[in-house]
Amino acid sequence: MNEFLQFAAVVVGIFISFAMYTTLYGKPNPLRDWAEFSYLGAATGVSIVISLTYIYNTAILGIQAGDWILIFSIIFGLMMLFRMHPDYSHVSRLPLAFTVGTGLALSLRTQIFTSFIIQINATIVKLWTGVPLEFLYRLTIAISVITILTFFLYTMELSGPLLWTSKVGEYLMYIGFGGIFAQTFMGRLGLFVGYMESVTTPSWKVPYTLASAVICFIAAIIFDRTGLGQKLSAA
Amino acid sequence: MLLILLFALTIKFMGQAKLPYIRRVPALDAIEDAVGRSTEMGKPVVCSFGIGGFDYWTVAGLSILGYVAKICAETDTRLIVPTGGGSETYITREAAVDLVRNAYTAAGRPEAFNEEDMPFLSGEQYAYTPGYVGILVRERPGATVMTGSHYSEAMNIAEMANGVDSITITAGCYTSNMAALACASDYIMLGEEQPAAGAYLSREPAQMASIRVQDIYKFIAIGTILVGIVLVNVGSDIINRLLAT
Amino acid sequence: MTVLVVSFLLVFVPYFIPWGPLDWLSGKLMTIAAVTNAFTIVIAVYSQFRRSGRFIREKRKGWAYHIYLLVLLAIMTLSGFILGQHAGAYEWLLLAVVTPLSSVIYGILAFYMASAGARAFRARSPQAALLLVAGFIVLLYQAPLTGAFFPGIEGAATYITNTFGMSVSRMFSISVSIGAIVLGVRMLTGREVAFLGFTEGEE
Amino acid sequence: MAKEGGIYRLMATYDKRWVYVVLFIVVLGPLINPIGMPIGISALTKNYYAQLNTLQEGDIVFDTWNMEFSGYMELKPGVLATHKMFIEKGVKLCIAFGHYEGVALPGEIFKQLQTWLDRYDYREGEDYIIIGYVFPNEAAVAALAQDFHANVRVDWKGNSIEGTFLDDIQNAGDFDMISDYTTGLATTYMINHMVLQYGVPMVENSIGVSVPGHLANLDAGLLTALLASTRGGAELEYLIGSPGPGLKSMDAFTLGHYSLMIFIIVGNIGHYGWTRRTGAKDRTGIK
Repeated sequence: MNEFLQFAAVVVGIFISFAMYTTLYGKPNPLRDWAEFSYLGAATGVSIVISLTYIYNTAILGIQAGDWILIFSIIFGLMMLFRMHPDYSHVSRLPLAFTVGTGLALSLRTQIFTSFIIQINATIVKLWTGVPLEFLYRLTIAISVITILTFFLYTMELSGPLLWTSKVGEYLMYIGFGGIFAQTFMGRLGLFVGYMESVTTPSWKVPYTLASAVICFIAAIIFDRTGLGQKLSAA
Repeated sequence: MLLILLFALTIKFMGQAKLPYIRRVPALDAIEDAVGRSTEMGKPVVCSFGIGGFDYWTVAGLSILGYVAKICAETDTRLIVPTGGGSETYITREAAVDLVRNAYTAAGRPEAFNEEDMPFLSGEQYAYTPGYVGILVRERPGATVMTGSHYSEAMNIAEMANGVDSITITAGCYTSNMAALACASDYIMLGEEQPAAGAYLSREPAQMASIRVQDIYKFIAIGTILVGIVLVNVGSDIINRLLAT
Repeated sequence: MTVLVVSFLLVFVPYFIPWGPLDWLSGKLMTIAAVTNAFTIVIAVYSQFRRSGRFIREKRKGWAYHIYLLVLLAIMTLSGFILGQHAGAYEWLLLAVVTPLSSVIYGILAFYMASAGARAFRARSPQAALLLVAGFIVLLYQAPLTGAFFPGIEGAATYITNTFGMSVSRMFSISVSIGAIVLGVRMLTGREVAFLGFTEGEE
Repeated sequence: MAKEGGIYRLMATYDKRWVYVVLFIVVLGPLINPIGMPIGISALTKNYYAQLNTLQEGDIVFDTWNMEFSGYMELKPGVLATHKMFIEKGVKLCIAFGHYEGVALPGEIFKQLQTWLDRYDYREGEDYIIIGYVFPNEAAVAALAQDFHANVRVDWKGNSIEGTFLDDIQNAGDFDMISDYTTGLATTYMINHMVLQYGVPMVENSIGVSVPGHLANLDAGLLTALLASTRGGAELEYLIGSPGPGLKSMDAFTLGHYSLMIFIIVGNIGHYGWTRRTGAKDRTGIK
């Protein structure tokens, strides 16, 4: 790809990004919809190409390499397509059942170990290891997990000790949420900062970035004030 | 071994599926009020059931969608159901369409059902998200009920819904999401609350039974942890070894 | 239905009974399933086309956007196949449209989190107060500058995240897996088949 | 602000779009002209650094880029710093994508690493092989873990992978380490089908959102190390003594956090000054 095209890609990318940021203004406007539809079109195109390439690399090449059994994958896949026609949609049930079955098996056969047993197992630890801080940690975890679990019991009236533990659980859960919210915010901020970092380095991008930001911001306001946004937006 | 045991137990419990008592989740009342509000204001209701395949959350989300559809059909409120967002959603979509259509038929107004209001916003999560947000911005719904397995797009939707002053009722399906959604939305169904609500609404034996079974397992889990901790601290790691097998 | 159960067992059992041929078979089945899934994209695209088509035919508001959409889609696909994925319009659009926008849509969450937090972190009830305090400490710790001045904050913050925070996520992963197991059994015992489109209910 | 309630009311009920404006400014500002505030190093990152140091020359690492381009924006510092360590140690990398946008990544990443590639003469095909987008769904991950070569025949450009260091790989168990950079795509599947089944040590490079979940995994021993978000990346850059995008964006990071905290404080003042007195209702799920 030659210099100019790359440059163009960068600039368009920056502009379309800020067009998308005008979503934050919370009013319909064509810039945003343009960005939305561009993404919809392009992204769908990508996933078509990717899926078919995957089919080719895995199945077709596989069959050529003598993995005859893979022929089924093609057959099932084609049967899948019958969904599109209401009268023949029943044809797709076989592959559907097949994929659901395998998927189920895959998730179940490990689900139990990763999430359920291992997590429980990790909670069962020697509380007192001689290190006070360690003790604090482990004790808190044990208590929290148990109490919070009781908060999520549904088929019985919460009363007596259960009521008490579930209340405690609820409070502990909110402490947890506080922490988790903060971590999540860090993550999201990280994404945003990271992206902004990439549109401000190398420094020649800066003017384009600032320009697009200003243009889109003003445009959003104008579209809103003049009511043009409502008129020109999609749907 | 342990696994087989689990399965046997589950099936057994499922067998004796006498309708158990299920706690009513507060957010449910909120849903009714919210839909009622948007009916008065003559605004549409947006209700989505997630972008997952037929996982745990989606099934619950669909039950809730069915409930919302029922109210909307009865009160003649426009219901918009954005679908898509994942490679598996085209199956769930079919189910959802049937669900909503049935709801309208049951309410005796099949003509009011309009599949146009269940747009398929591509199988791409990040194409689905702006599509969804676009709907919120353009239609300015009076209520937004976001259930099922929504992932990182959930915050976009919740916060934007709040921005267009629609009552926002969400259900988180993983931890970090929930913490954020709890802040963003007017009412939230925290994790397990969602399936419970789904079961409560659908009154479907299978679902209610499974909530029951899950509670039993939670008790088992709690018990195991308690016993385990006690044992470990008197110096026997029998439980750990048992679980490790 | 039977297919479902059989394919389930074929993949599920080998995990516990390591026996050559069975392993091989389950491996192959997985690959087949993976490929079969890849086909579903066609259906997704088809329904997209149908929707846009309707818009354009009936000249509905914003139909022009849909034409644009389809054109873009066509360019993308053709170029992707003819010129390959590392050249031409495909690569250009990937760089100019897809990658930036996916970053934006993801990164825009920072704003939503901020406004939501600013709105929600108000000490209006015991729960909210706890949320506020915990959140504030962790935020304080996460600002890299703070760490340089009061290293002490790390203790408090990690205590919150590594105990309460972790218990919450652990609790959820426990209960979710329970849910998944139960749902799985429910499907296998044929209580969810209605959802899978076996509506006529033969099998 | 002549309105009844005055400043307090404003503090309680300001238009949230102001938050957005401020956030834009505090982030773009320092990026365009950096301030260079100091940072502290967390225990997590120290552990991550130690884990990577256990690798020997010639070890084969399964290097899974489970991120969209968006995720890369956040993980960038960690990704670059980690790969600098790999290249320096002469570790062999088998690179896989967890998302179709992956095809855009190598160009970007290796452009950033160019100087290091040249310095250690690190070549595609000999030292690292990119097998492309191989994780469309869980089934694919499981299949690949079970029988590598049945599922991967060519690299991302279509060249056969016969006769490379990948010949030593039969199943996931033959990797010396999995180094994952995740926005949460195939990671869970990998933990299920590679770590649990074959016991490969796995170091994780996670976006902040998934950090809580992965902390639980770390604690449960499913992961051996965790690098958290841009912050972690910056700290790693600091540890390997090669400043990069991470350290640069730390100012924006600090200010971003502080600005949110200020908004929270303002909100609370407003809450006591106005909302509580008038019994007006804040719109949030936390009652």
